[in-house]
Amino acid sequence: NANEQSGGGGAVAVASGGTLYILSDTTSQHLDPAKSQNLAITTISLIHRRLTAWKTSADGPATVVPDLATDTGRASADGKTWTYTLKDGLKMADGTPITSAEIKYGIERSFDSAFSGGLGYHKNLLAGGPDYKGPFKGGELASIETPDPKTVVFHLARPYGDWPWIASMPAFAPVPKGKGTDATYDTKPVASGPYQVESYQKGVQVKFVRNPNWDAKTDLARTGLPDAVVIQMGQDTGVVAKRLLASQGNDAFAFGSSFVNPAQLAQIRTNPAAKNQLVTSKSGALAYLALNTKRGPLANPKVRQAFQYAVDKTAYQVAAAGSADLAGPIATTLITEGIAGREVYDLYPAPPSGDVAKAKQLLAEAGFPNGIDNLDFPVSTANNEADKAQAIQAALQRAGIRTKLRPLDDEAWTTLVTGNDGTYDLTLGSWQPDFPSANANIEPLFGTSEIGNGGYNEARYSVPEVDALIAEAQGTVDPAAAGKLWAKADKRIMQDSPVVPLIYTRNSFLHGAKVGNFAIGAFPAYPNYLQMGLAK
Amino acid sequence: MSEQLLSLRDVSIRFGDTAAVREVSFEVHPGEVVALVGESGSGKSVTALSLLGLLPGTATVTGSAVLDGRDLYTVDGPALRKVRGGEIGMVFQEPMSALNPVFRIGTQLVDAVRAHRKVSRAAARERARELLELVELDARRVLRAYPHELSGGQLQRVVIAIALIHDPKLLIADEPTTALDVTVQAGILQLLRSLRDRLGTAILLVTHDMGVVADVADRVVVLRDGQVVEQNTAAGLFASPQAEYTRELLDSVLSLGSAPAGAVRPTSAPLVSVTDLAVTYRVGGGAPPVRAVDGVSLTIGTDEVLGLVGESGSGKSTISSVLTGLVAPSGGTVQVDGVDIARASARQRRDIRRQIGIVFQNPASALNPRATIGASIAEPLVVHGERGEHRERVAELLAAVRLDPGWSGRYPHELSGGQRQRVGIARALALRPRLLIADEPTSALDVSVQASVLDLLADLQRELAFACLFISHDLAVVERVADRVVVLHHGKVVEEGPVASVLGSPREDYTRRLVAAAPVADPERQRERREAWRALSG
Amino acid sequence: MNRTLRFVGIRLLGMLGVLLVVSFGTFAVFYLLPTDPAYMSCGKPCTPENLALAREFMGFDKPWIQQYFDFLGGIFTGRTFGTGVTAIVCSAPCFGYSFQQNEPVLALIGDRLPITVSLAIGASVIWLIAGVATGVFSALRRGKFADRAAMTVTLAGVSAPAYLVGLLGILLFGFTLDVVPVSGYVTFAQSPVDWAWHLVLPWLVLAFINAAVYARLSRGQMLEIMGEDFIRTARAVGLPERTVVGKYALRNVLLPVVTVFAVDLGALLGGAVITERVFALPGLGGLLVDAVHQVDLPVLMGVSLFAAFFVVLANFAVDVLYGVLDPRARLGS
Amino acid sequence: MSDILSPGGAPVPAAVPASRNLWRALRHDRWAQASAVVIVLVVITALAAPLLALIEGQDPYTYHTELLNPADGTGAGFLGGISGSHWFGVEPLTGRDLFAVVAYGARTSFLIGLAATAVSMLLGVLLGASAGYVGGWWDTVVSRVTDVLLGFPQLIFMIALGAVAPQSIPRPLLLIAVIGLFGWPRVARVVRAQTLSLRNRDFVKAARALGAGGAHVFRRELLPNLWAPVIVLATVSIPANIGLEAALSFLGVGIPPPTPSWGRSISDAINWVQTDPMFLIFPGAALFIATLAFNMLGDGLRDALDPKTAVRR
Ligand SMILES: Nc1ncnc2c1ncn2[C@@H]1O[C@H](COP(=O)(O)OP(=O)(O)OP(=O)(O)O)[C@@H](O)[C@H]1O
Ligand SMILES: Nc1ncnc2c1ncn2[C@@H]1O[C@H](COP(=O)(O)OP(=O)(O)OP(=O)(O)O)[C@@H](O)[C@H]1O
Ligand SMILES: [Mg+2]
Ligand SMILES: [Mg+2]
Repeated sequence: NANEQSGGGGAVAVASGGTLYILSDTTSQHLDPAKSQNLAITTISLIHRRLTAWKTSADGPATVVPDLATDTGRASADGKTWTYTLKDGLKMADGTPITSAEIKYGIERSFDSAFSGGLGYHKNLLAGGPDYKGPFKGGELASIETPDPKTVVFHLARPYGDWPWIASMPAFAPVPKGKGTDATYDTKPVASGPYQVESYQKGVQVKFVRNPNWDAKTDLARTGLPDAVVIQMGQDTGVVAKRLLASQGNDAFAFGSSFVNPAQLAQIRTNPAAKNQLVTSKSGALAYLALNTKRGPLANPKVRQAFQYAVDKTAYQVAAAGSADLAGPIATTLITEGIAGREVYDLYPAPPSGDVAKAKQLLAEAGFPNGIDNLDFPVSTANNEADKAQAIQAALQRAGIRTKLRPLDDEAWTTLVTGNDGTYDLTLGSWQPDFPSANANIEPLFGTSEIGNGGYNEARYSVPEVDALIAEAQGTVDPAAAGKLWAKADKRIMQDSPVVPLIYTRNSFLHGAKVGNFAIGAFPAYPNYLQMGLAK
Repeated sequence: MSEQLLSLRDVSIRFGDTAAVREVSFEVHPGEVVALVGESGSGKSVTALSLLGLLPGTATVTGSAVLDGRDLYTVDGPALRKVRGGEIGMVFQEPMSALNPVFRIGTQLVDAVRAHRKVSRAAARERARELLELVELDARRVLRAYPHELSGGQLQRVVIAIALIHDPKLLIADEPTTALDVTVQAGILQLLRSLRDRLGTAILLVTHDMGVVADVADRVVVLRDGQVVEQNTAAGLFASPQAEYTRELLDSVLSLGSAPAGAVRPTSAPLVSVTDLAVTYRVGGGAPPVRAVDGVSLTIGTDEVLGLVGESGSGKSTISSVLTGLVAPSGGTVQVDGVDIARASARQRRDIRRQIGIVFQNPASALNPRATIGASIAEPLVVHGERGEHRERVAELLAAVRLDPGWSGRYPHELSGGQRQRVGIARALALRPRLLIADEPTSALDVSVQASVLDLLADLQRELAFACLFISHDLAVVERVADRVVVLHHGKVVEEGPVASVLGSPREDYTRRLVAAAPVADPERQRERREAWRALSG
Repeated sequence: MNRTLRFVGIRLLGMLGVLLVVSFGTFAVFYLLPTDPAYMSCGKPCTPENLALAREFMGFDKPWIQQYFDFLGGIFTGRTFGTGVTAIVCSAPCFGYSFQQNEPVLALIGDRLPITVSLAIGASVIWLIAGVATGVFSALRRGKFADRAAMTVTLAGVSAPAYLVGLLGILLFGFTLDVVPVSGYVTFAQSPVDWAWHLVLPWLVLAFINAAVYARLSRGQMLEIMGEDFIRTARAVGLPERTVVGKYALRNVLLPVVTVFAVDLGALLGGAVITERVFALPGLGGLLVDAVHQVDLPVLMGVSLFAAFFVVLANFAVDVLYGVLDPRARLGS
Repeated sequence: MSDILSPGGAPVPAAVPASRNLWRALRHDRWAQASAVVIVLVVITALAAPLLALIEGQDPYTYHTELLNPADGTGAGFLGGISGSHWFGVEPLTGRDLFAVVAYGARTSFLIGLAATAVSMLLGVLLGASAGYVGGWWDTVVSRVTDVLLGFPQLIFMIALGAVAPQSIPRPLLLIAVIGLFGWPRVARVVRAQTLSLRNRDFVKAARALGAGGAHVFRRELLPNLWAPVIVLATVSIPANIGLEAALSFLGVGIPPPTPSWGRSISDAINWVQTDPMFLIFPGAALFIATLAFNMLGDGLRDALDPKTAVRR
């Protein structure tokens, strides 16, 4: 079962020291906090601390914990002002004390168009953010106040209950004032975490070594066990899997940062020794079939509901990872597992392989007794999406829904589905929230503002009632109350059936035989880089 | 005589079901010159090739050929390699395709020297130079030249030089002088003789030139249709030929001064007029350009046969190439039927070409190796859109040049040198040309076939009254066919006039030497002539 | 001499023309792509305002023709992106600046070129020699078992996907036999031995994949040539078979072989995507593919131009070589 | 004239016309015959794929997840699920019948592989030969165009095309055009080089001196002497083009799934080489055998076209 898998890394007794190797398939790694889209538990968090951090655990939702700040933020009653106090004695790698000024400068810097590209949720939330041009051209941002070196106050444009999560994002890392005026900061930033950059060879590797100014006692999120971390870039995933399984030499101290593909999973499954090196998350991103609510027959909710019954989620699971077990549990809701406030429900109960009769019946009721022809089904060719789409296509075919697959290069596909034209009928999507809140699950996929212009509302779903619900939930500071509202929105959306939730995709990772504390929490479905240690 | 050097016993060679050579036996003794004569296609070249194991894989050889106690047909690879070039030197019949087109002559000679002698490159080059000079070539230039930059006769001498490199015990020379003008030929024959005298080299000489036979041969083997019809001493053969075929052969021999002095025809309006023609070839590697033709003017009347004779490399083929538009002149004008070739439109050029028939000097390379000879002969018909059944016309042409019409499906490599040459003639005649350019058209033909072909030409000439540029080094042939003759030397015209007067009573020194050098098919007379020629050339 | 100079001059002009056409074509095709180059630098979430800012900063807000001329101009005069302290200066010759990688394109290419060149030269030499040798060997044993076997092996190379060959090579030589390193690159300057040692497997893989054309071309040509009269002459002279085949025949075989070689080598110098990937060699191929996927126009332009330059250069080289290999093929004759 | 018709000796048997010789020569070449049989078999398989699948009782589209090993998604049972009803077993992850997939795949792959090769050969030979023969400005134009095409970043072109080409253009046509377009320059360069050497040969000059036009010289003189490299390039590029189809379908230019193709099956199967080798072996062997057959047939053809190779009767 899933627990046994996620515990895979626990068998190794870890100690301080050694070099951890991260084998990455990408060829570049942004280290500039303003440019990074890393989750708070992966690479750049090894070198950058922020106001808050994430604490992941194997069996509960991820929680936000204080990092540089003494708490996760104190909100005003209206939820528009958030105040943070910094811990004592914090210093950056170059000796700069970490004060409110460094935090403020770091955030301001992220507004400059020379350093764009990172996670920028704060840019629209901070009052005056949308018009601010960064510290080099726009002076200071008034909505960030630093009354004293220890205090940072944020003034938001609207109430926002999830601000503590926002404060964990890369842009909230400190940057010594006046530093980082040019692009080289991306390869040699000033560190605040357990490590600092020793060398950065473009496209080849990055090496982190200890930051002497980091104090473990102030850090709840990082253990900083290995002496050094090396990221080897541009690695082929297939070769990485072979190397990790062989665990020769340094490869024993390595792990792969990308998902293990189905064929490799099949191989590992049949190899008992290798099983200890495979760690699979309990759940993960929501994989869904988006139905373009603006197009032809799909504009009819009844037709869309027929899809809920027509799909074969088992076939999808198999296509995704070879077995239901590895692929991830079947999804019926929009909010993913591991997120506080999630409620489980199923509006369209059917066997995992679908209920074709019901689907046909719904179609007939909607006026399509002979099914629907020629639905345009673009799909990205990355991540085996085309294989999964074929499983969906074959399943839909059973109910008389005939689709035409249109495989596209990933970028072209992204442009199509996030573009303004919306010339497609259905597509496969997958959504991993950027922070562990239902907010990050619902709003980006179903908010009216997220249609086109690069937004991920692939169903082009626009219902004023839902938009209102989203705004209300976002403005609620009390997490429990907000959670209730999000659950309500979840159900409300599913009634309209703009997407068919398929599964919560499990991610599988391989690590070398001597990597320990390789744990994947309930959210996000990635190993926590900050906790890993190596066996002696 | 002493022990034989080479002895062939019952040698038969077959290509599939056809026998090219049938039970041939003869011997060659050390220091002896044996001439192998016979009809074109009678198996002379094939026999010669078999001795070095150079026949294509499609041939089967039976019998034995013993050289110094070893059967050449059964010796192993390394031993055969020793024989090749080392003990037996071979001069190939068609020199123009015998050399590797992508290497300089020098390279090929040096490699040949070093094939059997471990000497330095420089020493090998020295030896190569020496040999080239021996065959009367400008060694400095020739060493650096690529084969396509040399004339037919020059190449032939290169091939001879290669065969002589290692002072072989036996020299097999397959038509070694076909492309040489008589003066050079005389020099080469002199060289062969001295080789035999100095080194005791035996020579197996394949030739159809009875004059040459008379000049150098000790003994003669006559081949016909793959069989030996007569073996005789040279003197005996000429004095009293035994076989019927030999007699036929000797009867067909033309000799200088024997042609009936035809009435000098009134010169008709010129079809071709060449004025101040100059051709310069650029050669690679920074060498000075070659001035092949240097201010030549000549005309050919509409029904006139103009003989073009001259030293090897004097620019004869170049002139014919200019007439056919393959080489652009660097000076002067060429008019064919009133049209300046250099300024002709594409249409005019095509019209002109339709009226020209060409026999190329090198029949082997002028035929597409991938086309059957039937297709090659029909090509002019196809090109100029002649309608109707070409097969019949092809058969007719084949028959006219004494080839079996059934051979139209054969490929060039399946023919003998003389047969290929006749294919070339047939092709040139296919369109009933108004101008025939024939570059050494009969050089590879035995005298009897040559006689037929010359008859054919004469018949056609009478019938169609075409103009003809007839290039040949065989003065007797020229005398027979040509109305007028032009003598070329170093790219310049040295003498020109009616055949009878130029060849009968030459005015210029060069022409006189030329006439004196022409061999006659009579050992006695030839010996006298040789002496005379020696005296003339000093 | 004069003629040669003229020939070279004309060719250089032609080369320049080709590079212009390639760069212009690349630019034009790039703008056919549905993707917005600024999107990658927009951040998440990508609001239209942020996108507009990114576009402006990167210069993608101008009409594309003007961008093209800016690009050309940059080669001679250099370029500056943005203003003030954060401005990015790309000094001449500026083949663009990659905002994704924070580096001038020329520097990026400079980093990767040695790797690509090492890979390409080594592999191509191996496949040329092995391919031609196999072809010649096959031709000499035409129809025999050895011929069929050699041809089957080389054909396995063309039929098999590069990725598979690479992976199997790694499994066999890297893990099972454990004789060569499976990834990484050591510069020649650091250690020539290690350099070669790290590249041996990729070389062999590439060679195996590419050798078939060479083997088959040389086999076919060899069979044609061996029937020529001049081969007979070479034998009659008593040259050892080694020389007859290896020199007299081979030279005549090489014309089509070097032509294909130039095409392949030119292409390979533009990067061998899959092999680079499998062996984690950061070469130009990977750079180009990343550029395509990250919609990184400057890098795309730069690498394309370099790749095209190699192609043109290689083709130019063989055109000159033709005259040496076969004097009859001399140009202009 | 008839009196001079007296070829001495026994009459020599007449040779057979060239075209008939070709078949005869091929008839004597057992390897070529076997290859031809293989190719015909594959073509029949392609044409009769629906029928064959019907006989087997399967089709290449239906998912049979129940036939998969629930643990890892490979075909359950012997060698990837080979059985009486699934002759080649089933595809991992989908359970689709592998025999049907391979049989149907032959359609796509053969169509693309052959047609694209034909297009690039045709263009390459025509343009290459004309450039080499005519020379001058035409040579310059053709050569520079080949340079441009060879130097052009094809990847981005394909992606743009995949995204921009209207869905109404049949994909096979698009593919053939694209592969043909980028395939001919290589052929053209080789043919041009050979032509440069051939055009100064005496027999070509002879034809020219006869007044033969370019078309005639090309057809009768050049082409027969160009076969050797052309056949090699053609037969070797068939598998390459089949592989290219798969790569292009990844970029959105190829035949979209689920239409089976060998190239795609093979590229999918690479990852499974250790766990379910049969998935690679069947389509891989199909492609390899077809490749081998084309090349062996090509060799046979070359031999048959080379008059020096065999004794002709
Ligand atoms: N490769 C071959 N295949 C088939 N037949 C051939 C081949 N080579 C030669 N022959 C035939 O063998 C016979 C003898 O040819 P060979 O070349 O020995 O003649 P030859 O006596 O040298 O004639 P010529 O004086 O014309 O050169 C000819 O009829 C020729 O057609
Ligand atoms: N392509 C070429 N490049 C350089 N020199 C050449 C070329 N062709 C011919 N020559 C030279 O030009 C001169 C004349 O050659 P040509 O072939 O016209 O002689 P020829 O009179 O026909 O001699 P032969 O009787 O020996 O055939 C020779 O010295 C020859 O070496
Ligand atoms: Mg002969
Ligand atoms: Mg001549």
